[in-house]
Amino acid sequence: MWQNILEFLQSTGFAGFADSTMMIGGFIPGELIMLLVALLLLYLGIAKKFEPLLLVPIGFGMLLVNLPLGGIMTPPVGKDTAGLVWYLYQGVKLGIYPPLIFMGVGSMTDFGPLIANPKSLLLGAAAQLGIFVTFIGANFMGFEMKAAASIGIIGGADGPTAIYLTSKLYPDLLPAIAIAAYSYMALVPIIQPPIMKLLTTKKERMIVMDQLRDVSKTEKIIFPIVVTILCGLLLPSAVPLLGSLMLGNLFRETGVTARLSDTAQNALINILTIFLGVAVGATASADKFLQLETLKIIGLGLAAFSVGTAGGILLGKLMNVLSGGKINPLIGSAGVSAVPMAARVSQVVGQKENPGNFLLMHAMGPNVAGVIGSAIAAGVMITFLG
Amino acid sequence: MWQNILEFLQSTGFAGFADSTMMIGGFIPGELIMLLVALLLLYLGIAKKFEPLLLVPIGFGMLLVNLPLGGIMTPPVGKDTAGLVWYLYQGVKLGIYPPLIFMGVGSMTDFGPLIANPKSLLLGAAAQLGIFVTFIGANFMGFEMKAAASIGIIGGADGPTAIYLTSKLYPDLLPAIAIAAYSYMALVPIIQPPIMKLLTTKKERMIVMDQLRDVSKTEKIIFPIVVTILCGLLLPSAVPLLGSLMLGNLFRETGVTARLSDTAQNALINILTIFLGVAVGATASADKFLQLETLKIIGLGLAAFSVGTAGGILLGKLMNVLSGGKINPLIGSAGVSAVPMAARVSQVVGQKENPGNFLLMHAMGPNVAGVIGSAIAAGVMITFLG
Amino acid sequence: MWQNILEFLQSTGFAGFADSTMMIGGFIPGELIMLLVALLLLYLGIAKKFEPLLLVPIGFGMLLVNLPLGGIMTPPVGKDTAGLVWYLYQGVKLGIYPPLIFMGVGSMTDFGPLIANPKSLLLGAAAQLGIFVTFIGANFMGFEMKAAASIGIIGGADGPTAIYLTSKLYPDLLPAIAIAAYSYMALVPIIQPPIMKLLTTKKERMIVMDQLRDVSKTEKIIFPIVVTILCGLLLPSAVPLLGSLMLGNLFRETGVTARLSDTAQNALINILTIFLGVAVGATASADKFLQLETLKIIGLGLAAFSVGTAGGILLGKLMNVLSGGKINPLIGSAGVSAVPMAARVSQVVGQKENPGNFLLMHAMGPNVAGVIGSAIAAGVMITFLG
Amino acid sequence: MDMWTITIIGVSTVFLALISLSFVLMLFRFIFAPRRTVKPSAKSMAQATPAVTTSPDGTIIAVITAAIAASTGHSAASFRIASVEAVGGFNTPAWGYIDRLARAVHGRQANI
Amino acid sequence: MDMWTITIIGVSTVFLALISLSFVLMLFRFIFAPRRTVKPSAKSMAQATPAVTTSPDGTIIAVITAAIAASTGHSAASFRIASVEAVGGFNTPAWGYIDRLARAVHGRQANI
Amino acid sequence: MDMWTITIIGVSTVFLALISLSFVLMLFRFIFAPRRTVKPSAKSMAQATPAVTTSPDGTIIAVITAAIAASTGHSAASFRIASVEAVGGFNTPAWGYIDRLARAVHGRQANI
Ligand code: NA
Ligand code: NA
Ligand code: NA
Repeated sequence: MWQNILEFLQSTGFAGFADSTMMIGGFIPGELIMLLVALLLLYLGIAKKFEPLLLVPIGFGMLLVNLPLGGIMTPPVGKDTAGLVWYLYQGVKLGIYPPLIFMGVGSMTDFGPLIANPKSLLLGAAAQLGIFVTFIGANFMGFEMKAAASIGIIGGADGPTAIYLTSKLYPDLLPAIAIAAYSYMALVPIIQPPIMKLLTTKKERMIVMDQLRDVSKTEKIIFPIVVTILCGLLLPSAVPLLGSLMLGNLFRETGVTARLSDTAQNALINILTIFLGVAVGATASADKFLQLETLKIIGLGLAAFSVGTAGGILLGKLMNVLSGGKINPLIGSAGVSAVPMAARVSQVVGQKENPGNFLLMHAMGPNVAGVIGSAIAAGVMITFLG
Repeated sequence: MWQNILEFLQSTGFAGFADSTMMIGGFIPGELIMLLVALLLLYLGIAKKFEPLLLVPIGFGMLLVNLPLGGIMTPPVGKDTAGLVWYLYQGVKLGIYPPLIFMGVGSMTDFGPLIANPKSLLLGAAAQLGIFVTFIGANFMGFEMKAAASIGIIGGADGPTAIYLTSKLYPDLLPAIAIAAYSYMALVPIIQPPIMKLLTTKKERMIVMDQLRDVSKTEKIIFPIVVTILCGLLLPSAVPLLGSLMLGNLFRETGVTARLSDTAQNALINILTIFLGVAVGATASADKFLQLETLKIIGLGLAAFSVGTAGGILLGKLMNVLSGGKINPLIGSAGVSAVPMAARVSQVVGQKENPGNFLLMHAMGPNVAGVIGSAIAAGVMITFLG
Repeated sequence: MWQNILEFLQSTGFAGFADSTMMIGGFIPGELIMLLVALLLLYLGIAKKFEPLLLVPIGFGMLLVNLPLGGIMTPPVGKDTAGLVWYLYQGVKLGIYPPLIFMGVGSMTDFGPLIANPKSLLLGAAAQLGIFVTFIGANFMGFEMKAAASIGIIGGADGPTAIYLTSKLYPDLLPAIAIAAYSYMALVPIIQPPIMKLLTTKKERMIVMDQLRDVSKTEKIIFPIVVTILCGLLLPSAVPLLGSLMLGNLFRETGVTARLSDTAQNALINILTIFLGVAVGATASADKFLQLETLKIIGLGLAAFSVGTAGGILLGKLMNVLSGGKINPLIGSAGVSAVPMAARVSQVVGQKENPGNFLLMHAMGPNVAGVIGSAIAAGVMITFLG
Repeated sequence: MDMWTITIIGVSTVFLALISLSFVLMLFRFIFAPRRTVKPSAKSMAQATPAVTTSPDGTIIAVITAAIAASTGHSAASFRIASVEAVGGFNTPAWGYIDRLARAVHGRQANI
Repeated sequence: MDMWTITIIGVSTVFLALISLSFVLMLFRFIFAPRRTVKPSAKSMAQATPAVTTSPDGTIIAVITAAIAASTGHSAASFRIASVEAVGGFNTPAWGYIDRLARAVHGRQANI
Repeated sequence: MDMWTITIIGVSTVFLALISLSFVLMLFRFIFAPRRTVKPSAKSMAQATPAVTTSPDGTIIAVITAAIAASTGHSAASFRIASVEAVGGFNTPAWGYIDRLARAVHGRQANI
């Protein structure tokens, strides 16, 4: 019996630390460090309100997978069933969750401000510069090309797109990229303003833009269909993401599919967000996450956001000049996506110079355009590297 | 690099048109025609409000699958993952979605008017005549027997039943049959009234029926259990559809499972409706849909609805004679199902002759009986041909 | 043709009774008895309100599977698809539904009263005595060890835990154990009071306990994380259940994940409850359920509840003595779980002696501790026998 | 098997099943509801509404519906309050609901 | 393929796609909404709110929102009524909803 | 392994785990809530309700609950408003919600 008790003790997680595949400094099990990282993520999500809907499940998934011997991500072996989260992870691996989540995002998104101001689309394109500059940077820093593309997409500032691309190209980087993407999205109000102020003059920031025109219901219905056909023909590999986004938006706008829109943006997106978050977090085993690469990714992610912000602002300046001073360049930074945070930042920075200036609706155009833009960029990456 | 750009251009959907497997007239790619068909469906669903909860997803699925090279329905090959909608389609192929959708339908259905007037069941049976007459007609028009049965079931005027049977017997016809079924359901207010007026006299249409008796809660609870046992013993192959319908109805009626009823008729049915609609639409590839058969199916579907309507009306007339003039034959047409549209048509046609006549509740009996009737007819088809 | 009609009649369920694999007394098909058992369960669930959210689906699943030739649980053979419920059953078999249901339970559970009174945890531990005593008893009655462990867990008074453990160790007993567990949970107000009165003095039952301290939001957030780490390290095999429970609770308490908590405790738990209930019911084929073992299990389950109740009460008495008369032993019986029924019983029994005595909140501590306790007990069983 | 056989057996089965059911339902009338048949004068189409409004069960709904309808000028039939739910399900006690309700609005924890 | 090619084609594709879209949207303005451009004086940030409040469609929402806001002292923006839903979907008639609503509150069946 | 060993280790593990937890929770009291212990006179069973009603957080709920209860004659405990939700989630701004709310009721689009 004492033998049995000993064996039982060896099956505890405390004993599991001793068998860790990764001993840092020779005696600290990697899992222990990972538990601290998980706690940090939970802290950021809960106390700092960093995208809590994602970071809380991701942090908890990371915690679960790093409890030694818990087996929550064990694949099935023979007739043994797999760990719980392994099953949930299949929806990430097979590319199912991100497009369906995008459907919910679509049914929450109002493209009205974009339809009212088509020039917004250019700003949404320019802000994707961060993706490509970071892609090149990551190549130079030694990442192989698939990894570099996955890292670059952080600059798209769009969670489902980043997770979809990474799960297709380089799943090992999933947790680092997801965490970087969501953290920087939460940090947009801190990252963007200095860049915005640096690149614009006070006079530019004070520009008051014309009221947007009304957008009819018909336009809002036709828009998602047009986007799907146009972009789908141009870039077939963007169809799963863009098509789902636009289907959700169509449910929202028809006026006769309110039931579907409601479920897409509530029950369905919430269920999948839980599954996706926990599963992505649970890919963060110590040996994959505690690498120098992770730090590099966090650094490159910041660069991606900054370059994207600058790209949007600079094109905004150019468009302002060309339009004869009618475009406030501050709305350009909203093109990175991070809906609607980046648009709010444009509003806040603009209002600081000119309290009567209301840029929010004008910034929503580039903001939602950025979602389309980064999905297209992801499609290009999949076409070449997928 | 120019070589690369050329290759990239060849990966676009525009180039994909050139490789279409189906060139109509030698130069129009079938996919282009299908995009127009998809747009037509979306138009019917959105602008004309033809069963939008189904036709919008079906139309969009058809659109997605016909964007060349989009690969949304590609099956998995080796270690490559499948297209997004291929995964969603498995729930149709394995016969999972339709019964679960039926569960939601059951939790939305009140069988009270049927319980109050059991003779309704005969009308619900007679209106299934359209199924069998069309089955024979389709045989004569050269369809093989499994296809003919799938086409006949359009006359059941019940979407999940039609999709369930077709997915079991002849999946290639799924989109045509689903589209015909839902379109004619939406067109019931146009298809039925002329037939109803042709087959009835003004005097018959003016008959005012006796008030229905009250139905106790206990009867409503026992009813779904009795139907399941009785029909399940008579026709085991109808158990998945009828059992699910009745389980949903039981959740509705017990008074202690409101949570389950609520979810079955909201989150669950909506999620599955999206998945099913998109997946069914995505089976409509050009080479399968752009066939003469599709036109034949549309023609036969209309016949099925018409014959079913006539069957219900004629038995209604007979029952009126036998009952000594107490049954308005107009409620017979409601037996085709298409809940509650067909019952409303009975009400409207009856009220036109006699403004004080309220047939709605009387027509709800045959109407919900028709749902049971067509599920049984589907069960017979599966027993013989499945 | 008469030949065909005969063949059709042989495909009906009535004819199926004749081919039953189990003829009781040589002529009563087992399926017929099972239909009566299913009706009894539905009656208990609906009319007697015995845990209707579970017993109604379980009873209906049992009904469906015992309609002869219905094939609702047939596994896939070659290219033939499986029966509908067989697919739903995979979520039970693979251990997916119970933890996800537990997540919903976690998001419905307030651990505040437990945090305010940590000594509650001891009572929650003592009440698990029923599990182990029954485990030994079942061994003595001839059950093999895996079966005995599954039977013992009935004493945990926690449905998802019982179903999870049984599906891992001895799936053949699933329906009997699930039915026993949920029935006795519903019967807690009848089973517990006599034992409580027998083991306590009137003076003990009249003890008024000190008001619980306030619990801060921070404590409620940290609690689920601490439980996951501590218990997860001690007992890795409890991670799926405990981790999910605590994740749901974390969603509830953060204040920034209300969307996820809402979905976990509504749409998600309801969908999975339907699937799990029907699937568990459908494992109750006549040949597996109509065994002497089933009666033994029902008897042992009652013993498990009784011993658990006594365990909690007796430790309550001891703690009352040690604390100098400040703990009312009646709160000990709530440690069996059966949230919140058992806590209400403590309240009612206490109030009968002393109308001004409010034990409910004090009993909620042991009550929710019992959920943790039985999950840990299940983890031990899986570690040794899984 | 030929199509005629299938059709004959099919039509027969549909009628057989639904006629059997209708016999069972005729029994229902005698077993369950012999004294409950009432014949109010059916003047309006709203056969359902009076039952709801006058039965004690329907009062609360009627009041809420009427109140919102009155204050907005819309007909009561054009919308519904989907989420007034009975307390119940999974045995969660009332205090749990109140607690959750409070947090749902404020995103903060009411100490209990 | 080298990273420069990918980058050049990538940036081009993003711009090409979004510029094409913006041309289509410019067409929208002429096709769909030539006479609808109005320029109210934008005095407050609540560009969206007036439209909702003054359009006939928004009335009912505005009334409910305002009523609850007024009676509680909270700003209307800090909460929302998530579940006032239009009657519709799966063609269930109005009496079905009223019936369900009644049962949802009381767990009992209103006889209709 | 024999059943006695499993039982002994099982009971020990359950107690060990829950006792460890209870030690941690005792630390909680000192770390998190040293000055918060209050002892109101517990006169009624409604230990939870006062906290909700009097805390500033609970006000809005209490008002809504009481209002509906008062106007219908039902006790406040017998129903709940399930769907008054805090604005939040996926960062959708307030105007989005108002817009959606408007459309949810009317199935039409409020132009903003
Ligand atoms: Na973007
Ligand atoms: Na029918
Ligand atoms: Na327990």
